[in-house]
Amino acid sequence: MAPNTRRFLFGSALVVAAGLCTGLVAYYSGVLPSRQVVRGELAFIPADVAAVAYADVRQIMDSEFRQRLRSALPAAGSEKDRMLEATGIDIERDIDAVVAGLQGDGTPGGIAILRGRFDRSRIEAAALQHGAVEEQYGGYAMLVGRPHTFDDGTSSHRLAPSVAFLGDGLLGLGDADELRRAIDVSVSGESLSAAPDMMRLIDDVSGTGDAWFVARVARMTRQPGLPEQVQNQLAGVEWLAASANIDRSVRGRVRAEARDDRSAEDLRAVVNGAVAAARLFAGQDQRVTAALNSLQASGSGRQVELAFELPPSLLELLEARAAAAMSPGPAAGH
Amino acid sequence: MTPVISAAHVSKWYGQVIGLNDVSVTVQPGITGLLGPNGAGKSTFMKLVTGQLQPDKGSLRIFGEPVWRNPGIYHRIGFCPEQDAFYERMTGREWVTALARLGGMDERRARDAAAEAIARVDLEEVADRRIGGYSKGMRQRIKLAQAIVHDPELLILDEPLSGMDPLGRRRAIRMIREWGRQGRSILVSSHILHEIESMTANVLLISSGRILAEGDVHRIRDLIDEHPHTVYIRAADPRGLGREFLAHPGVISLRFEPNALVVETAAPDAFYERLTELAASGACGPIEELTSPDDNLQAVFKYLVRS
Amino acid sequence: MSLVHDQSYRRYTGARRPIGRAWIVILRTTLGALFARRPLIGLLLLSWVPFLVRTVQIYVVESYPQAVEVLAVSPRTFRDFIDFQGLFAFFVTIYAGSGLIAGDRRVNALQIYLSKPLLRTEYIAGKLGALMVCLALVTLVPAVMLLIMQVLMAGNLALHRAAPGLLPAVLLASMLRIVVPAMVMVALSSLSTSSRYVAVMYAGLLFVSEALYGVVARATGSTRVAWLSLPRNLDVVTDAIFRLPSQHDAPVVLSALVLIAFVVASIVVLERRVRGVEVVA
Amino acid sequence: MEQATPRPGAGPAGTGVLAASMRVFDLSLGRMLWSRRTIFTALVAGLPVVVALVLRTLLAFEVPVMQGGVTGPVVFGLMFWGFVVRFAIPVLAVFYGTALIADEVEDRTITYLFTRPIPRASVVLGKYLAYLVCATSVLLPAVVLTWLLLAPIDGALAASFPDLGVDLVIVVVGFVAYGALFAAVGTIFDRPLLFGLLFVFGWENLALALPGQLRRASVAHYLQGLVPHAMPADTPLDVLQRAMTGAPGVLECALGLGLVTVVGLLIAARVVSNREYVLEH
Repeated sequence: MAPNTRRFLFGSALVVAAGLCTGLVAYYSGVLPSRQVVRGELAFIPADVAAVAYADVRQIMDSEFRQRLRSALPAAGSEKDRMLEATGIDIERDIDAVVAGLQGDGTPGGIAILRGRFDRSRIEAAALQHGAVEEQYGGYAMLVGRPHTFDDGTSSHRLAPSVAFLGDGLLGLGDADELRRAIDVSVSGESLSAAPDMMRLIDDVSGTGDAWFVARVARMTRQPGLPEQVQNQLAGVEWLAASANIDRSVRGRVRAEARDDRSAEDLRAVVNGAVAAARLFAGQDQRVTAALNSLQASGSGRQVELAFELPPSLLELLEARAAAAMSPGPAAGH
Repeated sequence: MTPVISAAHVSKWYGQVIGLNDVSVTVQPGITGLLGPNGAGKSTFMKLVTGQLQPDKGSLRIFGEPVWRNPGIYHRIGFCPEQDAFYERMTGREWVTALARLGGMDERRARDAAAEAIARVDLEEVADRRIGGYSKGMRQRIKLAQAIVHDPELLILDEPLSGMDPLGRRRAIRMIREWGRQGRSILVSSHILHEIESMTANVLLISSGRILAEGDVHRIRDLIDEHPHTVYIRAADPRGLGREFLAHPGVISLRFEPNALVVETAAPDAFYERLTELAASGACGPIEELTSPDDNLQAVFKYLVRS
Repeated sequence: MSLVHDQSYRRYTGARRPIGRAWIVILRTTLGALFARRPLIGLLLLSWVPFLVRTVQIYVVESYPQAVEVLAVSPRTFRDFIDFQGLFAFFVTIYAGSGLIAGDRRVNALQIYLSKPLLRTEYIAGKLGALMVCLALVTLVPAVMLLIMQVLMAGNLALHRAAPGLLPAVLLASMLRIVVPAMVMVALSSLSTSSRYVAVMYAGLLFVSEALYGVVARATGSTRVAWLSLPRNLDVVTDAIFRLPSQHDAPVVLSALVLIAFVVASIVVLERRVRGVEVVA
Repeated sequence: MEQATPRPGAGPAGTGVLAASMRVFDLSLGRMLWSRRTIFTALVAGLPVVVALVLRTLLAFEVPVMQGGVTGPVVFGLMFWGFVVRFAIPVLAVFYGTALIADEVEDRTITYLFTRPIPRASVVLGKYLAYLVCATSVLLPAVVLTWLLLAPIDGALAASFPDLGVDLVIVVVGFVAYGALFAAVGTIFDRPLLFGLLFVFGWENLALALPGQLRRASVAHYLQGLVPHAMPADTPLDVLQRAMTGAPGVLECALGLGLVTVVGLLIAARVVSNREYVLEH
């Protein structure tokens, strides 16, 4: 090989390698820390939950999308102020991330693990004021609220909303029994980390967005309130994972894993049909069209994927519609 | 002894045009000249012998083996094609080395073999220059170098002297004869009897796709002497050359063309000898090109066909 | 009369074609060489399939007035027809045009041509004319034939009365789609000795500009950048010729200027590349 | 496929198809890389980089060129679809692939390769490998540079990095499959470029647009199935087409592309092994 040929190939390989190295560094420096942090929170989520969800609250709150959403929906601000007043927690500043575990099989239980900066004394004061009692469990301090009965129409459940201080910057929220179980599994090791099937999906989605969600669909569909049609539709689906990246726009990916190839094929057909229909009937508005154009169904084997993007321009549309709905002027009828 | 080349009833058509017509011939070891006018079927025969074409009829064997789709045979054959085509951007050395590598040699051996082949054709000085910058003679010689680089048993040379200057011709002829003396078999084609004659006495005469005669050249020589021999010389000083040849015995006519001289001679041997002397002395400036239109040879063929 | 004929050279004493008319010779020989290629004939025949389809459409509309709802024949029908023929025009341009000058350059025939009493503008005109004839057989001729079919089948001139500019628009739009690609292709053909290279350059010019437009239009969310693409410029100007609302926001003047720039650039390239001995009368 | 048979007194062994291919590769790579063709390749590959640079420059001067919602990774995705998958890969493959043997025949240098003790199949294979290295070594850096320039615009390198990995694989796989196909086309047809362009811009577009299984007879179907970015949809037809066809699975894509490659190379090798090349004088 002539020297200039060798030099050219070397230069070409160098550019590709430099690009890949830059990407790798960005990828691991951007993804790895949050994954490790999530692992800490996951230690408190029992292995048998039906679904687990995560949100990088800090990232989402800082995003341009969120800023615009806030200006579009100013009503959301009052709820935030109430919380700040009662517990001293400013959702936008004090919470970094949330991990939630949900029991889906008709039990309305579930816990949320919050990571952030919390004023323990203010939280305690607020809880005690609402009748909570202090308790030590497994070496952690808990504030157990007054139990009340919750009726979902088919059966009634007794729940005691509680708070647990789970260590440096970690706060657990949920029913007292669930929180106690969370502390138990963190000690016994029967947490999500011991559920490889779920962790496989969590590992897949955790690096891809600011918020994600992984569910065992069979468990979720056992919810008593779920319409039969939806249950049938989801019967072939075993796993569901979703992730979203929220920045200027919301880019997301929903992934379903069917029981078998046949179910996956059916699901793909339904998704493709829905996407096509949505596009055909979307009308002329370019903002809606842009969002619908970003919908892309794909996947092979047992997997079905739907990628989407909600551009900020869609928010403009929502803003405009909300404004039109709120102001019953002469144009309202159009 | 196994003949080097044996063709039995070989025919080749290009669509409706016949290239070679029922040729049966055997070529024995040594130097053999393939002599015929342009379009006689020399190149077709060469391409069949080198396995580039497949006979439509008949069989063709080299060293007793078929040659079509038998790449292994090329270890034993070196081919110098007629066309003036090269990888122009490569240097002579790179090109010959690369072709030696294709012959299965490792990098070092290929480089050594290329250097040796280049030395044998006297091209060491320009070996590291791009082929695109070579003169016509150099290009012919580097083609010869690639043909001998793997030390083949049979050399097939298609018009190896065309476009060479007189000195180059003399050198190339000497080289070919030397290779023949070394025991290689050589099949060399030309449309100039004089060239072939200076290399070998053993010729195959080909015309219109048929072998007309094979064997000793002297008989053919007698025939051609009855016909004038035309030589076209492109030179820096054609008028000077004209003056030199005006009184030369055997010269029948002289004609000037732009930058060229066309000589008709009845004594080609003496003429070429004198021309080589002139070129070597540089008395009439450099001679750029020497060609011999084959009209005279054609006349011999006509005679042979008639007889 | 002597039995032995005079074998010496005799000068041509017949009439000579005046200087300036030799392009017809180039045109005729080039066309002869082109039409000897069967794939080109096949391509030309294939390009008439849309004409047949449109003829059926016109027939259906004229025979069954209720079909007007879905198959109405309007100026847009002709505009769309010309647009669709662009696909065939592309392949014809590539097949017939890429070797026009490149082939002559490859075998050094250009110098031989230009050493004859032939102006280089004549040489170019002959080559250009040959390609334009091929392109006309794909665009102009079927479009005009379609107009004639419409009049014949309708038995009246109602469409032309309603849209008086239709005939000139069809002629003008077809000519636009003949002249611009032909000029560009002939100019490209003069740049190389390899017709394959020329064909790829032409395809590259079209598709690269189109892809560039696609990306920029999506990034900016506007079709104002249609001037970036050679085919889109033709669309914009064709829409203007037919006085139809354009699918692109690009200003017509800008698109027309870009097309003119392509033609001017082609002329400059040809002026620089087609050189030889010029015979002045 | 024929194999070099060692002869008594023959040269050294090691001239099997693969070893011989590597030698042909070695000989052809530099020749291919430093040819005029690479200028065209560099122009095609350089265009997305230039567009990305222009975009970055305009954004640096706060010129509002991007419509709302369009981020750098989205534009990169568009570029990858518009330039690379739909244009650069097939066109460069047509350009190089059809010329693998045709160039040597046109230059009349094929004789030197066909009179060496190597199977003719290895000439095709070696030149095919040289094309792969040549084309990827020009296009891959261009894709990486475009990504480096575009991805950080309102996006994150980290988030789009996995997609870049897939993109680079697609470039290589695309060259492998299309190159093999056009190598076969180049050995079968006398005017392979036209057939190549017809296949890419005619047949593939048609096959992808039609319902049913026809799309499986295109390379684009399998290649585009691997692209991780959202495909830009221009018309309702695109949308319908995608709804009807869906994306093939990775396994199907791999099998399809693998089959095209193997069959293409086998045909090319077989044709070259059996064909007589009569060189023009």
